[in-house]
This record gives sequence, C-alpha cells and structure tokens, in this order.
Amino acid sequence: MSHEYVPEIATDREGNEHVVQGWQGDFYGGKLGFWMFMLTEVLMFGAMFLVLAYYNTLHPQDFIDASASLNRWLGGTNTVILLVSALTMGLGLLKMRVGDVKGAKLMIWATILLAAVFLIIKGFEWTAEYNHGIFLMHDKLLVGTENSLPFGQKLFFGMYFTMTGLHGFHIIIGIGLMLWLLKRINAGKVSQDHHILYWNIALYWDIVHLIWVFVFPYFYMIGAGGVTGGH
Amino acid sequence: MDTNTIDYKKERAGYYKVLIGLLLLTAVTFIQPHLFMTESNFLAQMLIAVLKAWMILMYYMHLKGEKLIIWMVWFALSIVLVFFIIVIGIDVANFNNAAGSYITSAPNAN
Amino acid sequence: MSKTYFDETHCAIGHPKSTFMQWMLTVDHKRIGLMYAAVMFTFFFVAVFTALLMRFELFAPGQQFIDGPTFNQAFTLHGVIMIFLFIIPGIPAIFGNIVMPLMIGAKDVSFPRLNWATFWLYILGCCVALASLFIGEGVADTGWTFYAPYSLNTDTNVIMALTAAFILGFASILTGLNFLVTIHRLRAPGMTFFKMPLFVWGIYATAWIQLLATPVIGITLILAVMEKYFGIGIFDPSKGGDPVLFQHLFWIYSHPAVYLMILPAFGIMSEIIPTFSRKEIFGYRTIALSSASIAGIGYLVWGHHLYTSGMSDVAKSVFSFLTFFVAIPTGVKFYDWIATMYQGKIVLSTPMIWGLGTIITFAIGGITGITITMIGVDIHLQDTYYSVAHFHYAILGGVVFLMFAGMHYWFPLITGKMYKETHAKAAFYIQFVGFNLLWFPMFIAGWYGMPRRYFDYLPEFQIYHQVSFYGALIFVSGLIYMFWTFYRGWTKGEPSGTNPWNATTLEWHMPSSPPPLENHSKVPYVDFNPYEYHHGEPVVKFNYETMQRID
Amino acid sequence: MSNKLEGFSTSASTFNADLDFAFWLHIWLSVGLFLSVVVPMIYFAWKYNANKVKNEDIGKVTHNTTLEILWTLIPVAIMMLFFYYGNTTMKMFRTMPAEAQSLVINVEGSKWKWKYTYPANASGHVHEVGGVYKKPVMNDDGSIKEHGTMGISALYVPKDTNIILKMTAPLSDVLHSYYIPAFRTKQDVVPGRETTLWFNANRVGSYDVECAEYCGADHAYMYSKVVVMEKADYEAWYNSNKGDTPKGDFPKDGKSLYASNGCASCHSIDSDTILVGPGLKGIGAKYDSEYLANALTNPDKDVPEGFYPGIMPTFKFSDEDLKNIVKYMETGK
Ligand code: HEA
Ligand code: HEA
Ligand code: HEC
Ligand code: CUA
Ligand SMILES: [Cu+2]
Repeated sequence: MSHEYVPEIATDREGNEHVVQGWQGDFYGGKLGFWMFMLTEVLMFGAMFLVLAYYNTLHPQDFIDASASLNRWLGGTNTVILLVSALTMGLGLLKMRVGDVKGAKLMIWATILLAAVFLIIKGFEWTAEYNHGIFLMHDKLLVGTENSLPFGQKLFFGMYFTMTGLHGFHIIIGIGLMLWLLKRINAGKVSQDHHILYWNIALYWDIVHLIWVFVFPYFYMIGAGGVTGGH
Repeated sequence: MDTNTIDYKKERAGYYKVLIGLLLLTAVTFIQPHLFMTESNFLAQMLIAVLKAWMILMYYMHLKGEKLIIWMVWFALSIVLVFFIIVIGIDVANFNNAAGSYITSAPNAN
Repeated sequence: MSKTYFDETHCAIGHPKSTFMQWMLTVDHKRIGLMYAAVMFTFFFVAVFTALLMRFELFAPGQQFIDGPTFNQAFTLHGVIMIFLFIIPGIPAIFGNIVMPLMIGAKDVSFPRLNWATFWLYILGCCVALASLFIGEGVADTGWTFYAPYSLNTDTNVIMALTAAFILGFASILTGLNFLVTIHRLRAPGMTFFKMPLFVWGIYATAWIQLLATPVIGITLILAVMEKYFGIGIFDPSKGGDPVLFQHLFWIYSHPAVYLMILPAFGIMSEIIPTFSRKEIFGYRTIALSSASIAGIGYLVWGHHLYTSGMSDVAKSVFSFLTFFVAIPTGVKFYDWIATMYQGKIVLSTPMIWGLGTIITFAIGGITGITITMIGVDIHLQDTYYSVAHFHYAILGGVVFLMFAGMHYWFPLITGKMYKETHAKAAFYIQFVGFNLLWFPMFIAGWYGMPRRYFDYLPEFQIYHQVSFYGALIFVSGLIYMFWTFYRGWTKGEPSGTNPWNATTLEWHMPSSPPPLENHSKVPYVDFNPYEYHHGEPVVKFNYETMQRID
Repeated sequence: MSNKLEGFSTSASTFNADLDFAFWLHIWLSVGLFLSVVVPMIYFAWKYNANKVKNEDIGKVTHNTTLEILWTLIPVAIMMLFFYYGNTTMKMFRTMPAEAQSLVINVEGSKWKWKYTYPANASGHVHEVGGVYKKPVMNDDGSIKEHGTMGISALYVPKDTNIILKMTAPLSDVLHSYYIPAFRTKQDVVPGRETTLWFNANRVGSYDVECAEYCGADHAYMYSKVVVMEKADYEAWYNSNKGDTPKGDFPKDGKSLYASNGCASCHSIDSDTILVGPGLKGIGAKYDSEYLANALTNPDKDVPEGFYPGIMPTFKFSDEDLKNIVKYMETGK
C-alpha cells in the first residue's frame, strides 16, 4: 500500500467531471461499516434482554429478590469507572485529531488502566457471590438440592453471569484492541490524518459502555426499592 | 466529519459537560428508589438508562447530524422493540395454562 | 488502465508468485465469488447424497438401509448443509460477490480484505461442521432446528454443529455488512438508489436481514452452549426454563432467513425477465420497494412456526394476520413480471425458461405457504409433509431454480464461453418434471397426516413416497446433465462475446469477458435507468476504453 | 382388538367439516390466484414470442395504476378472507369446553410412548392405560402375523362427548406432539408446561395418533390410538375396577411391563449391545434389586461409565409393578 491512492474521475455526457468514491481511504465508509457492526451487538444483547424480560414477566417477585441481593455499591463504582473511561477514550481521540500523539497515547493507557480496574472489581464481586453459594454450577444455582434457589432467582443469576460475563469479555477484547491501537500508533499507521482505526475503537468502547448502561440497572437496581439491599 | 476544522477546547468542554450529566444521572439512579416513582421502580430505572444512552450516542459517539446512521440505529432499535412487544407483550402476557405448568408455578426448593 | 490499489496480484497478504497462492489470498471479489461457488457446490453434493439416502430409505415402510438414528442424522446433516452452508450464503456470496460490484460500477467491495477473511471464516465454519461428522458420536441428530430440550440431551455433536452455525452466521453478517457499505458508498456517480439494477436491490434488502437477524441466532446458540455446559436453566424445563422460548429465538432469525434466501433470487428474476422480453421492466419502483417491504414484514412473522407449540392463542392470531401481508408484495412482484412480458419480444433462452419455470413452482410453494399460515389448517398440517413440500417448493423450486437461472444467465460473463442451449434446455425440462414428481405427492401425503422426520411410516403412504422416489431420480439425473453441460461449455464452448444476451445493466459493458481485474476500465457516469430498451435494442452504449456513452 | 391401521382421511370429529371447508375454500381460491399468474405468463410467452414480434412493435408500458391497485387490493381481500377462516377454525380448536361438561384425561408423552390417566371413578379407582407402541408384523399377503400393541395402548373415549386432554411430558424428557389426523388436530406436549387439546368424536371407531414433533430415535414409532366407543360401553368399562383396557387384557407381568414402557428401545435385555442405554444382559448378577429399582425411579443418580444423565426417563411404578420389572431384569421372567 505504499503508493498513494488517486481518486478516479468519471465524466458525464456534458463533460462534467465527478469524483468517484473508491473503497480506499473511505473514512465515512469505514465508520458506516463499524456502526453496522455495532448494530449487530445491539441485537445480540437485545435478544438477551428479551430472555431476561421473558422470565422477569413469569417470575416478577423472584427477580426483585435476586436483584436486591446483588452488591449495588460495587456495581455503581464500576459504572462510574466506565463513565470516566469513556471520557478518557474520547479525549484521546480528540487529541489525536488535533495532532497531539503523545497525549492520545497517554489517554489510551488511562483507559486500559480503568478497564483493568473494572475487571478486578468484577472479579471481587464474583468471588463474593461464589462465597455466598451463588455461581454457575455451584451450590444455590444447582437444582433439587436443599439450598436451591427458586426458579426465577436461578434464571436471574444464570442470565446475570452470562450477560456480565459476555460484557466482561467485550472489555477484555477492548483492552486487546487498545494495545493493538498503541502498536499501530507507534508504527505511524494511525495518525492525525488517518485515524479511522482509532475512531472505530473509540466507538467500540462507547458501545461497551452503552451496554453497561442497561445491564447495570436491570440487574442491580430493579430490586433497590423498598426491600433492603446489599449484602 | 472534517478532521481539520475542530475546535479542541470546545469539544473538550463538551466531553466534560456530558460526563457531568452522566454522573448526575448515575447518582439519580441510586436515589430514585428512595425518592420518586418508587412504585414503578423498573420503569424509572429504564427511563434513566435511555436518557444516558441517548447522551452517549449523540455526543460521545458523535451521532448528532449523522442522518443516515441515526436512521439505521432507529431501524435496529425498532426491530428489537417489536420483538419485545410481540414476545413479552403478546405471548408471555397471555400465557396459556399457567396454573398447571411447572415452570411458572414450581414448588420452591426451600 | 490506471493502477489504483495494491499490485497486480490483489492479495490480502504479500505478493505470492504461484497462481495457487494468488487465488487463496485474493481480495478480488470475482475470484472470491468463484471460490465460494466451488466450495458450496462440493457441500451441496454431500447434502444431495443424504437426500437421496433418505428417499431410498423411505421407498417402503419398515427399515430399508439405515436405522432410525442414522436417518435422524441424515436429515439433520441434509438440513444443516442445505440451509447454513449452501442456501443462506448461496446467492449473495456467489453472485452478490461476482456481479453486484460490476452492476454498480465499483472496482471492488468496500472492504476487500474483510471479504477475503470472511471467505476463510466460512471455510472454517464448514470444517467444524464436517469435523462433527467424524468425532465422537457423530453429527447432530436434532434436525436443523436444534429444538431444546432435545438438543441439550442428546449426546451427538450438537455443540460442534452449533459452533459451526455460529461461525457461518458470523461470516454471513460480515458479508452483509460489506455489501451494505458497498452499496451505500461505491455506486458509480449518478447512480441513485432508484437507478440501481433490481438484483442490487435484492442484495441490499438481504444484507439488512443478514446484518440484523443473524446476531439473534448467534446469541441463541451461545445461550444453548451456556445451558449445556453451565446449566443456566434458560431452555431446560427441569431448571425452570421454557423450551418455547428457544423456538421464539430460533425463528426470530430463521424466518427472516427464508426471505434472505429468496430476495436475491427474486433479484435474479428481475434481471432476466426484462432482458429476455427486450423491454423495460414494468413497475420498477414497486418491485424495488416490495423487496424492502418483504424484508421488513419478514421480521414480524416468525411465530407462524409456533402455531402448535404452546404459544398463547392471542399471539397466534397476530402472527397469522401479519404473515398474510408478506404475500401481497410478493404477489405484486409476480404480477409486475408478467406485465413486463406483455407486448415484449420474448426470447426463450435457457435463463428465461428457468425463470418462467420458477414462476410456476414458486407460486405453488408460496401459495401452499399461505395454506399453512391459516392457523386452523396449520394445526392439522404442522410438521407434516405438507410443510416439507411447501418449503422444498419454495427453496428448491424458488431459490435453487433461480440460482440455476442465474448460473445460465451469467455463465458467459464469468467464463467468456457459451454452453449448448439445446442441452441446457433439455436439462431444464428433465429437472422440472422430476421436481414436481418429487414433491407434489408430498402435499397429498401431508394432508392425509404423514408426519415429517419419520424414518418409517404406515403402509397407507407408500404410494406417495414411491412416486417421490422416482421423481428424485429423474431430478438428480437432470441435475447431473446440467452440470455436465456447464462443464462442456466451460471447456469447449464458443466464445460468447461481452454481451451475448443484449442486456442493459453495467456488468455486460465490460472491456472483455471474463472481466479484467479491476472491472470497468473507467468508472462510467450513470444517467440512465437500468433497463432502457428501444425497439428491442439496449439504449445505452459505451466506448469501452473511456466508458463514455456513445449512443 | 384389530390392528388395522386406519383413520387418516376419515372424518370423525366435530371439527372436520369446518376445517375441511376452510382448506378447500383456500385451495380453490388459490388455484384461481395461481392461474391468474400462470395463464397470462404462458399466453404472453406464446403470443409475444421473439419470432412473431417485430422490433418496432415492442410495447412501452411500464405503469398502469388501475391494474396495480387491483392486483394489490384483490389479494388483500382474499388474504383477509383466509385469515378469517384460519382464525375461526383456530378458535374452534382452542376454545376449551367447560370442564364440568367434559371428560378430562391427563396425557403424558415421553420417549416414546403415550400414557393416559383417567379421573377416579365412583369407587375411587384410577384407570391408567397407554404404553409403547409395537408394530404388527405382517405376512407377505398383508394378513397379520403378530399383533402389535396398538389396542392395549390406546385412549378410550365415549362418543359425542367433549374430551379435554391435559398434556405434559416429564421434566427430563423432550418435546412431543399429540396428533390425531382423523380429527385434524394436534398440540405439542412440552416438558414443564401444561398444554391442552380437546375434541368431540362423532363416529365410533379407532383412529391413529402420531407424534408430530421430532423426539429422537423412535419418533417414528410413537403411535397410539383413539378408540371411540358408544357411551354405554365406555361407562361400563370406566366404572369397573379392573386395570384392563376395555378391549383386551393388559398383562402386568415383568415382561409386558418391560415392553409397554419402552425399555426395549434403549436396552437390549439379552445381549450387551448398546442401543441408547447399556445392554442389560446379566444385570441381575451385577447389582442388587434395590439398585435396579433405583435405576428406574431415579436414573440420574448412578450413571454407568460412558453414559450421560438425563437420557433415561424417570419412571413411576406402583410397588408391585416395580417388583415385577426388577424381577424380570434379574431373571428374565
Ligand atoms: C425460501 C424459502 C421460503 C420462502 C420464500 C417461504 C415463504 C413463505 N412461507 Fe415458508 N417455510 C420455509 C421456507 C420458505 N417459506 C421453510 C424452510 C419452512 C420450514 C422450516 C422447518 O420447520 O424446518 C417453512 C415453513 C413455513 C410455515 C410453518 C409451517 C409449519 O411448520 O407448520 C409457514 C406458516 O405460516 C410458512 C409460510 C410461508 C409464507 C406465507 C410464505 C410467503 O412468503 C409466500 C409468498 C408467496 C406467494 C404467495 C406466491 C407468489 C404470489 C402469487 C402467485 C400471487 C398471487 C397469490 C397471492 C396473493 C396469495 N412457511
Ligand atoms: C436448500 C435447501 C434444500 C434443498 C435444495 C433440498 C433438496 C432436497 N431435499 Fe430437503 N430438506 C431441507 C432443505 C433442502 N432440501 C431442509 C431444511 C429439511 C428439513 C430438515 C429437518 O427436518 O431438520 C429437508 C428435509 C428433507 C426431507 C424430509 C426428511 C424428513 O422429514 O423425514 C426429505 C425427504 O425426502 C428431503 C429430500 C430432499 C431431496 C430429495 C432433495 C433433492 O431435490 C436434492 C437434489 C439437489 C438439488 C436440487 C440441488 C441442486 C443444486 C446444486 C447442484 C447447486 C449447485 C451449487 C453451486 C453452483 C454453488 N429433504
Ligand atoms: C430414552 C432411553 C431409555 C429408556 C426408554 C430406558 N432407559 Fe434405562 N438407561 C438409559 C440410559 C442412557 C442409561 C445410562 C444412564 C443412566 O443410568 O441414567 C440407562 C440405565 C439403566 C439402568 C442402569 C444400568 C447400569 O449399568 O447402571 C437400568 C437398570 C435401566 N436403565 C433399566 C431400564 C428399564 C427397566 C427401562 C424401562 C422401564 C429403561 N431402562 C428405559 C436409557 C433408557
Ligand atoms: Cu415423540 Cu416424536
Ligand atoms: Cu417462516
């Protein structure tokens, strides 16, 4: 790809010239493509929310009880962490667009750091739940034992681990993408004029955040009213 | 989107403003169950989430002014919405034979 | 010719010298399309083989050659290959890749390297599916629908089949994404949406379904895997899950998927009819918009597969009502095609007779679809051979037939050669007769109550199965004959020239046939409609050096 | 009890007339729609064939508003008619009669047999019938060599009475579907859910029942019969206290239990061949009776190596039956 792309010109019958959009260097096309990819994420999580809502309708009280037993303060902290990381990501992109490569890299590192903290907190949370006997294939989530939770709660936690797990998986991928982005920046492949990759990874990070915006209240907050919450 | 004509200061300020908005909404999330709409907690929480999502989409994800993409996002969202209306609103809401079915009225284990 | 990208080899990685590696690494949409064709064609014969195996087994009641479990694996393999490996990627991956960019005057798709990666993802999916044949308990025996809880209980390789379907689904999403961006961004200057050929409209509508329905099946399969390994309880009734929810999620994708198959096929029909009627198409806009509305309504009707599953009665009525509205735009398309023929000059070349044959068979397939969307009637016919016959008429007599029509139509474009028309026509008639013999008796058997997925049946049904068996033999011999004709055409055929059919769309305005590496020598300016004929001759003519209009 | 296979095209319930009317109305209108497409197509292909048309005569019509409106609105009207008939027939199938005026029978579908439990009769006896279907064996001339089990595994119902079936499947089982072609009705049987089906048969006779939802190896053999009897005959049987079926003896020894509960489709009794579950040859020597009884009532507890839990259904037997079947496994008698 060493040689520069020269846009083609098409000429109509009056002799007017029209610039042809090639696939190379098509910033808007790249963005459009990535948005479409994100729509598939919306449908994927949309379908999982559908499953969640399905059982929520069948077992409303169980869902509230189960939600009430989650640790809202850890969840809330993670929400704030993701909020701030979305900011650092955005600021980094902004810096890149005005040519401040160093600042941009710093911001990416900050985002990675925040993402790691998010995962660590998540880890604490899951461990605590494990110790309370709530984990996949474990104690209270097994069926037919003395400790078994009622169906509604079991389904709630099943989806909780699936969805937060998948969300966590997205965070891990995001960290990988950011490390790769740093490498591309160092190699000079991503720059002020050519930052579609950066742009798209920033979008990716935002959608990871966006998913959390719904995951968080659905799991942590629906049981917050009236009943005493927390551990 | 033009890369060359951006006002760094203005955009940065924009980012911070949105952040503050989001943080505020997060705080509201926490106080809502004790403050207002306590009867329809679920609805309140989802409304706040939608508000937050809207801010992220428009400002962080730069959707403002992107006609084509906004149209696509609406399209995808309305499809998801239809799934919800049909499956939850129509099918589950009219669940046949709930009383005799195990999955809806199982004996609690404890 | 201006050099615009990469180098002569157009490869994703490096500049390999050997022709073989150049093909393997190619980003050229035409080559990728051809490779898809080669692979699908291979799998296709595996599926045809299992189909024949089933027909042999069903020749008489009682066990003939294979036992029940093997039969169950046979129809699963048949269904999975036909649906996920062959017909869903089918027309978009082959003709979408080969001709869609040519039709809009683009040099390639928007993300050529992604296109290349998608192809290999598809191959990976195929390999996983194949591997499940040989590992452990063998290929899944759940039917292509993977209904829970059976799929959670059986010890055959369901997980591998699900993984394969997931990977293939992903490949499908990426193809759709690529085409959508291509159609939005890379149309030649002047070509507005309503100046696009109708095949491009078909691909466009399809791509939206690929993009927005496939993720649902993806996540469903993931949930099934989570269920199997971690017992989260979503679909397993003993853990409180509801098997009917699985059916909802499955059909939320798989119903739109049937329109994903048929829409590009309708696109092919809309190319063929005006070309061989030498006349501008009747109702261009209604055809284009009906593709879009079929795709849209197609999202709302999945429940017609659940009429007897235990879904609530209210939901049944709603789904039935909505389903009827798919028939309207489809009917409009049919009437528009027929109206195009009115006062035309109809050339009955092979692609045209395939097209006209399909109007008959798909009309039967579609109308019997209407039968089973009348809820009461479906309560009787659900999961009988009536519905099996319906979808073979729709898929085989609709999608596959139109794919064959497309193969005959674009054969000269792709190979630069011409097959022998007499042979090709004979092959059509054999297949047409064979096909109707194969599937029509099954409507009757279904009405009398012959359930599907039965490896043995009550003696009453023998006569229908036997007629069907002979039909299958005739059909497959016609099929082989057709491929032999293609093969002869490719190796020994006469050169065809660039525009043997007197067609109007851009893919026929090439400097050479087959088209050169970067397609049109220059990008044309499009200020004309796709099917402009005057007195039976294409209106628009080009100087192939400069791509300037010279008419 | 005869094992003649019958009852497909027959019309034997109150549903048939309405449903068949809806179907044939649809078919004839559809033939019309089909012809409205295919006849002009063939006519045009002949009339405007290339060798008859001069280039100058090619027409230019690309729009005709009247026609376009017609071929949108007429199909819409026809579709609404179809919807109406589809929906009313669905209502007919799905509107359950009042339970007080009907006979409610519980149905359990499991791999691969149907079982029917009747409400207790006046003396408190509960009839339980049903079981696995075995095909009759035919001679070459079509006469019956060996009777199958159709007769004894059937559902017995009185004529001209509303029958409600409350159906479910064991939790560890899979989907089935109860399909009576002669009554034009079917309904899936879903583990964990209760589904219902009703009918009112108006002709004495016996009609085939098939499983119409794929359920594994013996899906194609999950038959049963509905036997419609005169009310008086039915009452006489129902009020008797024998566990027999009205039309034949239903033996209760271990061997018959083994056959009618479908064990044979998964276990070979006299060899080590693995069908679905392990072969049971010599099983009595390996385990004590308690273990064997447990293997039936709680199969997921001790799963032999190489097999998975969740495949073998959980059985509920009366103590006596359980003793008999365990004895059969141990001794072959
Ligand atoms: C290419 C694939 C394809 C297509 C295009 C269709 C098209 C349609 N299908 Fe089909 N269908 C399948 C593939 C397809 N189907 C498959 C694979 C299954 C079974 C899956 C399984 O269970 O394994 C299935 C099953 C299936 C069922 C469930 C059956 C059951 O399990 O009981 C139903 C029920 O409503 C249905 C309805 C329809 C309808 C109403 C259409 C409509 O879109 C048809 C519209 C077309 C026409 C109406 C004909 C053309 C129009 C005219 C000639 C004009 C005049 C006519 C009128 C206005 C009526 N289909
Ligand atoms: C694309 C879809 C497709 C196609 C083409 C076919 C083709 C055939 N099928 Fe079908 N079939 C299914 C999809 C398809 N099938 C599905 C989804 C099921 C349900 C499975 C389930 O229950 O889970 C099914 C089930 C099914 C059954 C019922 C099993 C049962 O319920 O017990 C039977 C029985 O005979 C059968 C037979 C046949 C036969 C004889 C053909 C023959 O017509 C085959 C002859 C071959 C062709 C007509 C193809 C020719 C095409 C090419 C050569 C392509 C060339 C390729 C390139 C150029 C790339 N099929
Ligand atoms: C759907 C198939 C199926 C049916 C029907 C079935 N079984 Fe089984 N059976 C299995 C499988 C699989 C196993 C091994 C796994 C387990 O123990 O659950 C098994 C295990 C057993 C065992 C324990 C064997 C050992 O070595 O521990 C016994 C005894 C047995 N079955 C008897 C029966 C009897 C008696 C019946 C009928 C009343 C029956 N089975 C019906 C599938 C079946
Ligand atoms: Cu039971 Cu099929
Ligand atoms: Cu469908």
